[in-house]
Amino acid sequence: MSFLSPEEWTAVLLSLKVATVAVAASLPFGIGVALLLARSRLPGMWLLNALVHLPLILPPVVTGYALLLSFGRKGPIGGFLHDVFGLVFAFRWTGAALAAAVMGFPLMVRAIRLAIEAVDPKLEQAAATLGASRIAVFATVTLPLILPGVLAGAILAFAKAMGEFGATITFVSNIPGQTQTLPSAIYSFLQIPGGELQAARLAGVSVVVALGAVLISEGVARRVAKRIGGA
Amino acid sequence: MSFLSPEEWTAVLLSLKVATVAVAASLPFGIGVALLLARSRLPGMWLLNALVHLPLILPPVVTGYALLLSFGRKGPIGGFLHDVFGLVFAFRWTGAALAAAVMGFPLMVRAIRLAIEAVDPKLEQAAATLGASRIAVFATVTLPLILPGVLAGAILAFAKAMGEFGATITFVSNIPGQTQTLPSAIYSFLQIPGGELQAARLAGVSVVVALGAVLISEGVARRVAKRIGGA
Amino acid sequence: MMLEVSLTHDFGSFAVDVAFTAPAGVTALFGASGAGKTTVINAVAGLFRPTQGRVVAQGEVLLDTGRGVNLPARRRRVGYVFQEPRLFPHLSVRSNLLYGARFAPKAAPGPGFDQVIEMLGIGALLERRPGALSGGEKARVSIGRALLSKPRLLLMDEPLAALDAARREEILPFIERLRDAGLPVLYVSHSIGEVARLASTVVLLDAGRVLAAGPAAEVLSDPALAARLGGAEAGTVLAATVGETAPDGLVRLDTAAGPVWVAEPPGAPGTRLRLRLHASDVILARARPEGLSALNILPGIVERIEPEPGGRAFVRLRMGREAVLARLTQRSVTALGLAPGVACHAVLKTVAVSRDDLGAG
Amino acid sequence: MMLEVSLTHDFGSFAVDVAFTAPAGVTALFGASGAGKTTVINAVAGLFRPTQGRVVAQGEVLLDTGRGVNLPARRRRVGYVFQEPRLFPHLSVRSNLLYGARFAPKAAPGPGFDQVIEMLGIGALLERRPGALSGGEKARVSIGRALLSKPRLLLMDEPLAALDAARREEILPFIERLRDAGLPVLYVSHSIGEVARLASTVVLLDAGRVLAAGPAAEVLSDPALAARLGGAEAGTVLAATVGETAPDGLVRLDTAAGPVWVAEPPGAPGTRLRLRLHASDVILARARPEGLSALNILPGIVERIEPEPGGRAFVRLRMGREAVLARLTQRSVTALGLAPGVACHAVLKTVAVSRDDLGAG
Amino acid sequence: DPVIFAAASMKTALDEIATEFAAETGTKPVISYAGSSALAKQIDAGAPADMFISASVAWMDDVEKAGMVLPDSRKDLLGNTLVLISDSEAPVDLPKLPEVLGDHKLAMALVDSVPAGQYGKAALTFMGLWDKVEPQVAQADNVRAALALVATGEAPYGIVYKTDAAAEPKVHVVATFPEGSHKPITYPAALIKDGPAPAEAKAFLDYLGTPKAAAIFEAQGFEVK
Ligand SMILES: Nc1ncnc2c1ncn2[C@@H]1O[C@H](COP(=O)(O)OP(=O)(O)OP(=O)(O)O)[C@@H](O)[C@H]1O
Ligand SMILES: Nc1ncnc2c1ncn2[C@@H]1O[C@H](COP(=O)(O)OP(=O)(O)OP(=O)(O)O)[C@@H](O)[C@H]1O
Ligand SMILES: [Mg+2]
Ligand SMILES: [Mg+2]
Repeated sequence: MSFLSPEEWTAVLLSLKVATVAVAASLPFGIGVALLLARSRLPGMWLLNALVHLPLILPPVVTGYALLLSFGRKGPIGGFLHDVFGLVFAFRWTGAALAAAVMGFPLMVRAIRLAIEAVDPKLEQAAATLGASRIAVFATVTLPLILPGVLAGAILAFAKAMGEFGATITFVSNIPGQTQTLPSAIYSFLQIPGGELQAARLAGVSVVVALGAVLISEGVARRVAKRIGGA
Repeated sequence: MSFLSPEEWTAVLLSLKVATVAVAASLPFGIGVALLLARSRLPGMWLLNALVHLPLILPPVVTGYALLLSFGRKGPIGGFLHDVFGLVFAFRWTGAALAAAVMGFPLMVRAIRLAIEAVDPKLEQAAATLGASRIAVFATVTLPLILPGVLAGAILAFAKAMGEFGATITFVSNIPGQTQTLPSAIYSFLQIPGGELQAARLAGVSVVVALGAVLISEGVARRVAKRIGGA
Repeated sequence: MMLEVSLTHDFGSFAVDVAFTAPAGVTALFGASGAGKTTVINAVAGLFRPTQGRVVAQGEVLLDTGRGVNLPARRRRVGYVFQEPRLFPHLSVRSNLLYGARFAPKAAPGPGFDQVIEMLGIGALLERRPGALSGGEKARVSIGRALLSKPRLLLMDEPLAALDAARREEILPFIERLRDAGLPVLYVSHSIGEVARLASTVVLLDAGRVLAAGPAAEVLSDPALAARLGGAEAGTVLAATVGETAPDGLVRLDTAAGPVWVAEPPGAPGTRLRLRLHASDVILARARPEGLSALNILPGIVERIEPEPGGRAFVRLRMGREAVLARLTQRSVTALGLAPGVACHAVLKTVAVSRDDLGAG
Repeated sequence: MMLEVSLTHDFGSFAVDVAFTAPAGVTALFGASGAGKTTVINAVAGLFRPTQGRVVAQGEVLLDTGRGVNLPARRRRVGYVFQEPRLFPHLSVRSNLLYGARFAPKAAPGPGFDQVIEMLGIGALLERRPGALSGGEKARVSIGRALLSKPRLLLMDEPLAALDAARREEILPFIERLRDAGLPVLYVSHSIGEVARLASTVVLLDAGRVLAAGPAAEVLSDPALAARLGGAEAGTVLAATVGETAPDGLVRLDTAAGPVWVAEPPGAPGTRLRLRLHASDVILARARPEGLSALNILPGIVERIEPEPGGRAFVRLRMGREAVLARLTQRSVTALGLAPGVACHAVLKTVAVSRDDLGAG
Repeated sequence: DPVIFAAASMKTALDEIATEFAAETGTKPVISYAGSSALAKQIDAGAPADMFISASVAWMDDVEKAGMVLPDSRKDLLGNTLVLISDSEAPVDLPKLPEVLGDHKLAMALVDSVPAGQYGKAALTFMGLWDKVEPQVAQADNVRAALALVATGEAPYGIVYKTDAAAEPKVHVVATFPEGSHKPITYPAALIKDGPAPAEAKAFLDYLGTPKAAAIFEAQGFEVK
């Protein structure tokens, strides 16, 4: 694609990678947290709920800065993860994925939670009388039934990840080939005189790529929903 | 509250106003668009779907810039609205609300749509056999049944509106008392060396206010859901 | 014709091809599970659009795929009691019941709220949500909801299946009264008793096709169909008029076949009734038997003998205008020397006529 | 005791206070709509935790609120046929049916897949989703799903309510066989016929309380309860052994009350059966009647006469070890001069004994 | 390859210089453009950067105070000029700005936190105009956004850097703020400790001082110091 410079091409691929990894890695947590929020009667749930909403409520820059302070090389969590697991987020694409995952998490959790709350507990009871353990009930009844919600959550988070910029650039900077995602690249162009056209061009690419992914997943979700609906 | 300067206090109130108006004004559209996306078989629906996702996929600055170009005083829509209805968005809190509404729209629509897709069409059929028109079916059956989803969507959009910054400042800039919302104020502090503490203080305020609102609406939503569930 | 239904549709794994017409009164759809009863009712209600079909109710064309007519469900004004209750979960029982009334024309006739909740015994449930009701309670509320929508046509898909006999006994006369007030009813049931009692017309469905359709008395007393209806359930329906009440409380019903004494209070003298005689309840004797507890002994002439597998036979006894079906063993047929033209007596216990067997005429 | 249930709970608008024990076999829960049957079953299944309660099945304590025992539903291994089908909408019929099998111990006994789908007639539906099934088809799949989970206890809440007589006739013997193989069954039904045929124990519920509980023969032939069970349905259950088959196909059943000829093929000679005689089907005569199509004439002595409203009476006839209940008009009681100690004959038509009245012993 | 953290407004010039540098030396600097504040915080948090070019003296001071700057490597690289822009061409006499403005908006970057805004506020204060125009100031989060407000006609006037104004055909420089009215606009650059490629970074910093680089900077409107 000569329409894009090699550097931009890299940014496109990186964005896709970051968004995909962010969604894939956060999905299990998203489902787990949604389950807890929808079902658990433990007293601390409101706190978890609050925590999940934070990235939505705070300006992205703040979230990015908080990530930098905690997951940075010198941060408490970042230092620990680095020393113990050799995991480094700071200024790596993994960090961009982390930022994207965090920013998309409230959206993902909310969609999944909504779906969980809509599941008819009578079906889960039926599964229990048939001998299914809690885990089996979840895997064979709840999960398939909330699949449209899980997909919706994943789509939202993916779209968000493709557009995330504030937290990412604050956390992992804007290093071409490393952490420069499409939105960061767009931002760069918007910061220079006469960069608007370039920015618009990249925005167009972003729209095509991200929307393509979103619309395709929509199609999948629709088919899944239909399959469950019967016929 | 002497903890906050009068100017900051204004920003807090403004943020609440902007977020509330943004959610309230966009909710009918959100429900309408969600209905179309969930139910309509018209060929152009994928385009509407794409459009709704745009603010999520594009960096907020781009969205803000797009709003400026279209809803600005000289923009095609902005000019029309101004000439015909006397509606002005530029540099007004209404513009901040518009930006917040646009940014929260994908989240709102998705939650509502998910809820609509979960409604049992058999209940709507039953209402139809009892003589209810389409509108009556919607008002008396569909809407009450999707209320948890509508509330979830509203909560998401509200939280997003409380945190929205990129599109808002690009579109209506930062005029204390008019368009300076909490996130703008927080951002300002982060731009000066040593401003972190002040930023953290305001972020704390934002978290308390926004989370308070979110958790209260959650409680309401839970009660609604319970009421529908029976007992 | 009050109701004219024809439809063809192919579900892939199942094809429907049904056509029947029915006069005023209750039309019963009878057939095994999966025969297509609900499919037909859905087409009448406007919830299912068959590939080809035509539905005319009381002269109004509700559906005519050929002419592109398809009245939406909301305009058909049918009161549909669904096979599963389908109550609105977010509304109280009261709001569920009143749901249809506000959409009905104010002047439309229909039973009153108090009357309906009284008859259904749901007065104590009005403020509850459907989620807190038992299965039978849901079914009753669902019946009430349909009745209170002031329908022009009542569609009932096994409305009493979840109810006990006593409750059924309270609802059936109500449906009879609605029928007698001129409300056409399309009624699905697996109970021949209910069908015999309510239906003027019976449509027998089998695997998506009409096996038999016609006046209830004819279809139900057809010896050839008896086995399919469940031999044990076969029987005849006699037109009867309530006569005198004896001092001991028994009531005489006058039929063309002779008087029948029953113990159930069937209404004021002169009331016209439908009396169902189970073929299995009828005993035959050549000579008029004496000293039996059975009070009803009707003379007749053997008209036709239809052998049945299992050493049994259906014997049709002609009694003037009417005919009575008896189900006996072949051994008795031989022992009594029964053959067409032979005179004999049908013996019937008074108590064998239960409330269930007396329908308003 | 196979099953021991006691529970008290207050729903606010409704209170349950139930206690009963039942031996092996089928225990029928009988009662009007809203009596609390489903509530009791849910407590046994572990889906409802009463304020106070104790459930012991086959010696295992499933619930004991006093001792804080509450085995979760998944460990109770009950096969629960819910009142509404509750099929998994996202799974094919086949997967629904096989759902429970994978969680059951491999060695556990239970009917085979082919046998069950054959018996339920759902072979053609296996690849469909529940959404594309008729009401009765769903009900059948739901029965199959419970049976195939290899339960130690079967809970059936009106399992046959949505089915036609023919299909019911195919399923009942299957449940009888399971019962006879030692599977305890808690069975809710509004049909006395089903209850009389299947149940060894009947628990009669009314408004959340136990009205009567005990052996089926006793509860069902109790003249005092007859009205509550629906007078038309009252009757006696006799223990019978299959005897010779006559050349005309009729089969003699030997009972302590005397031989009863029936037309239904009840099994090989020597098979032990339960024979239900409807009180309304029994005719009494002082002298042994001759020339009647009714083949069964059993001598007995009037034991007790219980008047019933509507000019009727229940007469209990003692016949050796057994007793037979007859329902007559008071007029006949007077005309025949019936009184305790009077000898008379019970006349019963062979065809009055339908397949429905013969249960495996 | 050396990693350069540079203020976003320098992208055009710096990209060009980096390309030249790569052609000459074979080393391609990797440049991360973001706001000076974000970059400074990242460096403080241990970012793997070799060099920092800040649009603000304050943020370079911050990094230096944090001990991240390689001693003696800091130098003032560039300067810029503050101008008043408008969507019309008519020149404006700065002291008359409040009257010219009327009740219209004056677009600026955030006056308390973003350098261009701070310089602008200082200049207006120096000229005794701030109090009069303050209610009319619409603050954008950066200079480019302020420029966009003027370019789209939302605000008739704005205060931006000369470098920004030069590239936008829809706006015209209608006045230039006098040199003494605000602190000199300076873009300091410095090498950062513990970077991945210190030698190459040093070479690039030196290269930025060459006439070739200076020509590119000047073509963008910067003043080379
Ligand atoms: N959550 C609840 N709150 C209040 N009342 C309840 C609740 N659940 C059940 N009930 C009431 O308890 C009573 C018994 O209910 P249950 O479902 O056990 O009846 P049932 O005997 O199974 O009746 P049916 O034959 O109609 O299914 C009913 O009157 C019902 O309304
Ligand atoms: N969407 C569908 N796809 C395939 N088959 C269907 C579909 N809907 C219904 N059927 C089949 O059509 C047949 C008739 O269904 P219908 O619901 O009319 O039966 P019914 O007579 O009401 O039976 P029941 O007494 O069990 O309720 C059934 O065999 C059913 O499986
Ligand atoms: Mg049906
Ligand atoms: Mg029940």
